[in-house]
Amino acid sequence: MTFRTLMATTVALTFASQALAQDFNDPAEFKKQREQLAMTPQGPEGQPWAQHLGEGMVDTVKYKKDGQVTLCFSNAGVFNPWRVVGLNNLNAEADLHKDRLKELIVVDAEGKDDKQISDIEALVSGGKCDALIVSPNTTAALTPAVEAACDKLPVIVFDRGVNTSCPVTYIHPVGGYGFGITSGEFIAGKLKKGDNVLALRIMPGVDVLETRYSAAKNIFDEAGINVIGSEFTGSDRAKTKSVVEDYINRGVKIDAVWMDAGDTATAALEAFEDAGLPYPVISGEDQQDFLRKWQSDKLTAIGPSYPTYQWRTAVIAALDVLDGKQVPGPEWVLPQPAITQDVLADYVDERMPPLHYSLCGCQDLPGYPERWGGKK
Amino acid sequence: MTTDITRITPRAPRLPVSVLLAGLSLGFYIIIALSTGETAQLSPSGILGLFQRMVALGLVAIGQTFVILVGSIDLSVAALISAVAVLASHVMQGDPTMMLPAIVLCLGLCLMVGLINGALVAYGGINPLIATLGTGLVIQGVLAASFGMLQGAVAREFQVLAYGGLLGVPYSLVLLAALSLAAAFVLDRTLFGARIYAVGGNPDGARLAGIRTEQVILSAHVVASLFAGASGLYLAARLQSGTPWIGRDGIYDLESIAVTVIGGTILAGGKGGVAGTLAGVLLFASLDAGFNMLGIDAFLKQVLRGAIVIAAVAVHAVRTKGHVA
Amino acid sequence: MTTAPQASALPRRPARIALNAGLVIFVVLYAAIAFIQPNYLEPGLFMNFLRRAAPLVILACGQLYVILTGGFDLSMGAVATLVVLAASILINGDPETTWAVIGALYVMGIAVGLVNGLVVAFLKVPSIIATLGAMLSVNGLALAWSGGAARGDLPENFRNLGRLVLRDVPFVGTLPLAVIVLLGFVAIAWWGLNGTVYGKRALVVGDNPRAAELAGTPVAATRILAFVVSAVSAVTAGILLGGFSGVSVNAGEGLELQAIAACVIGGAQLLGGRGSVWSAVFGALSLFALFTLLNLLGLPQALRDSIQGAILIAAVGATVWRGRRRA
Amino acid sequence: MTVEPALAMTGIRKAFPGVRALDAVDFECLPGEVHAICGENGAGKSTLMKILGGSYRPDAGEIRLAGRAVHFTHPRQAAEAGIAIIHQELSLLPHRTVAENIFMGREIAKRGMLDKAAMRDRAAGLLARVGADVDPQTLVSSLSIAVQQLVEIAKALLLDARILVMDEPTAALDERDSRTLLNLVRILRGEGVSIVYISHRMPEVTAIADRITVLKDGRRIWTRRTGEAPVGEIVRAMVGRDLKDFYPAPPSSAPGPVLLAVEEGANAYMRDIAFEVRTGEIVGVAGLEDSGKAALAQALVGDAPLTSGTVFLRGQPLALRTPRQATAAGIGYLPGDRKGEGLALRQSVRDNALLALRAIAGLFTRPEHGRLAPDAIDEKLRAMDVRAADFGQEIGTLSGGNQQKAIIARWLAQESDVLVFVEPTRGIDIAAKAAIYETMRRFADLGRGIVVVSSDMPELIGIADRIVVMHRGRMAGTVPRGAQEEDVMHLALGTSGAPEKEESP
Repeated sequence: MTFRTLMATTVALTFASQALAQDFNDPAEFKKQREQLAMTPQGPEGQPWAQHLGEGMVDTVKYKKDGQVTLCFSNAGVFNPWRVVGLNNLNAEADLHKDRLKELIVVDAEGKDDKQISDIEALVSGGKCDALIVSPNTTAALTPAVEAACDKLPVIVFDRGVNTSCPVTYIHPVGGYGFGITSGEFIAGKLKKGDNVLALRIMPGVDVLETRYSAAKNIFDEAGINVIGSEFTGSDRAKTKSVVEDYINRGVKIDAVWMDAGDTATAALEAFEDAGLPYPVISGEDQQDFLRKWQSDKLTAIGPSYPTYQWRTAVIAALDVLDGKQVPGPEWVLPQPAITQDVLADYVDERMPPLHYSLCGCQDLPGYPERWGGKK
Repeated sequence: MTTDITRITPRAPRLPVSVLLAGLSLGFYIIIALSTGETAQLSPSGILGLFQRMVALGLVAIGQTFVILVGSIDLSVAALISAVAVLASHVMQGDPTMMLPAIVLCLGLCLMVGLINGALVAYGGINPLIATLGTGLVIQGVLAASFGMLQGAVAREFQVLAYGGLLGVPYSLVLLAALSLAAAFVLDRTLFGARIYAVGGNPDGARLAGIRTEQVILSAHVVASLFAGASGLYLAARLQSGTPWIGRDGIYDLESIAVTVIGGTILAGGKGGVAGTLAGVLLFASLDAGFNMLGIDAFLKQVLRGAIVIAAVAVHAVRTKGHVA
Repeated sequence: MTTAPQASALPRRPARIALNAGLVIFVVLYAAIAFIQPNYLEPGLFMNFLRRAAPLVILACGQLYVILTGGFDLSMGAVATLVVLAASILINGDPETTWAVIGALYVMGIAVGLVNGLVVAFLKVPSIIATLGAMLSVNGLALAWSGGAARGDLPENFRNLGRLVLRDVPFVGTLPLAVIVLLGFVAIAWWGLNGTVYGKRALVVGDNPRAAELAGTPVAATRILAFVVSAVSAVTAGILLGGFSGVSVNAGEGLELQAIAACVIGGAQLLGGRGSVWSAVFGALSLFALFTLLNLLGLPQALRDSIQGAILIAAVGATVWRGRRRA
Repeated sequence: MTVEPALAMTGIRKAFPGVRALDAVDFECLPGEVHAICGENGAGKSTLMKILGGSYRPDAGEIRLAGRAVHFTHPRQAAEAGIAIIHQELSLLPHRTVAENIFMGREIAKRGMLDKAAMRDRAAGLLARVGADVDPQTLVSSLSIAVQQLVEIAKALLLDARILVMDEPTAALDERDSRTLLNLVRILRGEGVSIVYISHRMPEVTAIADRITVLKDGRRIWTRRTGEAPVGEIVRAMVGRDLKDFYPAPPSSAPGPVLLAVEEGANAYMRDIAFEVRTGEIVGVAGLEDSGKAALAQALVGDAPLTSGTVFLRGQPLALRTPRQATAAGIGYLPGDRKGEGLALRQSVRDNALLALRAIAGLFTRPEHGRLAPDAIDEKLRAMDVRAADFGQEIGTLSGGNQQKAIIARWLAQESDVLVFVEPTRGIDIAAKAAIYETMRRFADLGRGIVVVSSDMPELIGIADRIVVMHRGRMAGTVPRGAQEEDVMHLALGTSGAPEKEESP
């Protein structure tokens, strides 16, 4: 019975499937992001959240509004540490503008597209908002709601995009391919042809993560490096460690570990420690725990980033729009630096909690470091 | 399990759970809106927005009500919702002419899942929690594994279901209302409804009365799956394209059970109805909207919601005589 | 059944059958693992297997207490998450405080268990709903407290509980500390059910609470204690999980359903009245062996869910089928 | 025989694994006849009726209805063929209305749509016919057991059944309600309905039946006209031997000191209760269904405690708020609903017998030691003559009599001084009945006190040293051993001439 269930479901699901898979391996986009990584950003020196890559600017005079304003923010949720740091950034940035800001209304969709659509509708119909910031839970799902909101007020979208050009601007760092290029090239540079790399990923089917992997995979393939496995960890440390242990137990030599997100990087490294093996070359992210371990255990590592400072940019952009200033657009591409051995020491901060994202651009914001859970 | 032979039960006329619960929910919403100055949320569009929050959960919960009434339960609805949403967007690929085939195919899938669930429970004698947890896992797994090949988006025309409306009333609400009324009608006025209450209330008695209890349980599972399918289709229309996680992220399995029980349907079966369930859904929608207006932090919200679920069930469960496990 | 004396001639030993079911499935699955990768037969890897299975086995033992009394505990995963987050925040890298904090964690767990038990026993809320509410609340509490991400660090002595491996131990070679904790917990869980009258009371309460009550059994206390044991197991599992891999906000996600599935695979009956510690232990080991096997087979991650679901149905289906054949 | 039998079952065989339940049984019932089936539990009565009702399929044999052979595979087909079975255990839906219950499974519907008004009307008619004065819209959960039984019969009448099987229909009814029911049976017989009547209550059987068939061990012993079958003959055929001393002899000595006493007891169901049990005494409690007799038992065991008044045990005031306190104080309870309230069916015989001891023992008491040891409890079970292949087997597989004896062993092990029996022999066959009466007497003679609450009047008169009669929540009077049924009934019905001041409790 159950076997039949499985078969039948599979058949039903693949029935009529003309295999028109969504393409996470877009050479044009890959190329574009590779170029963007190499660009020199424009804008104030040392403030990457206010910088942008490329030329385009959009005029916003029609949105100009005097006096105190209310910003509304529809958040997809705070279901991972990245978003926790980001939300703190956003709130702290808002605190910088107390004179201009009457209120910042934040509603949380708890990771549910359906709820976020309702949330946006309620914010728009509530009539309090002068501008709307949206961090969409998924791209396609939020498109109609954002389109409807665009008719009523200026909308700024960041992190994930929407399939419409109606928002004033869409703020995002270089992107997933960029992340994969940075980490992939680093590992490819450290390994020889024929060496093994283990890919640890959070979950399948998520656009921003799939592109990271496809970029890295392209580079590994080009360099003749074996990807011995691509495993999903669900961001779970225990699972990450177990998966790595399983690979170690199989007796295959793992020369490098590539990760599409660094929140469980230290767990992966622990598996090597517990097995009494030397650390592999590893790509993580800009989390404190990883950076500290990198520093103390002298890893061969890189920390590409998907910087959380974009949450600051969203507020800056919204206020600029209400001031009628020009803002980068229709896409505001932020620089996407990576942490390398050379700059590692600048980013390690013992006061901060383990999963604090170092590229938060928040050191100068009010409430640092306590607001981000750090010790004074 | 009460058998005190001499029980004399004085029955004071009480308001039905559904009316009470719906009143409380709306009261909560209105008070919050007034006290936070969000009076715009009390405008017709604000209220419609509140009701719109009910649609997805409401549709699943109606189906869940059927299975709980018959003494079973369905934990596979969340996975099925995802499957339907993914399948609908994949088959349509934005092409309006594929709308009908997609809907038919999706409902066909639901029919099949419902039949399997029902067969495992009614004929296989497998505890429904385990059976449907199992089928849910199977669906979830197949879905996640094959999602790479199942991308797509629904047709623009199909999204009218979620975004269009008639005289300002969204079609989705019309759909929810119509299906609710239909479900209530079925339960209250049809042979099938009477059989559901009979099988849920006393399976042995129902069997001896000549009811083919297995068929009734099976049918209830099919109904639940079809309603989950309706919810999946609605979500596909609203979200444009389905992902394998929308059901799980929406916690539609546990939430649909929670609202059904909050609405006064007893887990043992045989007592309850759609009105109560919808009132439970309204409670959840009001909490969502109210907490937003209050600006309560997402985590605290979760704490409160948990407490409210317990309290809402305790209010009518505490009068239960005998034991509950 | 009309003719009792003859029918009763068939010997019936459900407890032993339950034991065998779980054990047999485990042995078969582990044999399959060893076939694919023979070094799993080495003591070291077997110990490592046990170490990693330890949290699930412990959770299953706790869950079993509740299942025996006829209920469910859906809150245990959330409690485990709370424990990991609370430990990191409270200890905050100071090894001096570890033991005091572990004490505090157990107090927290017991409090959650008490609330679950009281809500079920006195407010008469079905446990599936009561513990669902508790799951939401406890999870929310844990996240609200930590701010949604891991904070603080776990010191070495705390981590060791889940991580330390004693080397050069006679007979087994290596012995992870977690396995000692596991054996200790299973021993206590076994003692609770077989060394005290509690186990039999729990079975009767799960079978027929009314009859139990009329014979003088403290039904409410029996129920509440089951939820407390379940919560204590969640705390223990949480400590091991935190020790094994460190702090994360999703440490306990989904473990409640795995624990229930484990008990069921091992032969415990949902809604009470049947089952033993061995159902939980071998059920959990079987489930974990299954996960390991699927990993080794290198199946797509997602399909592993499917196979787990199918096995769950098959295991229960087999029990039902066996029961029907006997009847 | 000139009349074509409405029902003829010939050569019915049915075997279960290891058991031959029915062995070539013949049975027939004429139109307008009440044909009683007597037999001990396990004799095959229920199996025969389940075959008739379509729940079981026979291995061999033939069923003819009015001469036409039928084969049922589902209860539905039997129902459609005009066979209605009123089961011992009520099969009603507590949360549904009377009308909905009557029409369960046979709703009046057009193209799937219910015709509620029609069902209400017909339900009202049927209820009137069975003499039940209830609104069809009432919820069943608010009805008394007796009225629920009438609803069951109305359900059967709905089908216009030609064959009506009544399995222990009066088991849950008191004397008055039983009489009403028997009258109803006579009326139905007059209408030409064939009635198969199963009962353990001999007086009832001889009063109502036209013919009697006795089954034993799956075989038919004989079928006779009622006039040719004196009770003694029936019992001998059922049991296979003479049961002369059905009730034990009265005690030789007078009862001892007061063991348990209630003064001015009252709660929601009764008031002004002054009740005592002495050592060596069996006190019967009689009364109609809602007289408060069951409430008295529940109060004595702390299940539905008194809200005012005092309970004394051996002269000492006793807190009696929960069953646990009662158990600890040495008061044991044998509920009337054995399966629902007495037994944990999936646990072993031994576990069920150990229930009270384990319940009261300290939590950390080691099981299987001392009084909790298997040997110790096996001894008690053997002393009670509980018949089981293995005391480790599930108690659900035992007969009612053995189950009841195991429960008695439970209290014997707990060394209870007072045993409160409710309907001690409901659904228990004659031989086991005698054994249970015997045990009760022996317990009393050992210095214990016994309270027996029962609706079975001959039973009370046969076993009790004294019968307390309840009426409308009060004690209407006490009758000594040797009283007549009529005396008890007068008190129970409130027609004894005793002044009654208040209209309702």
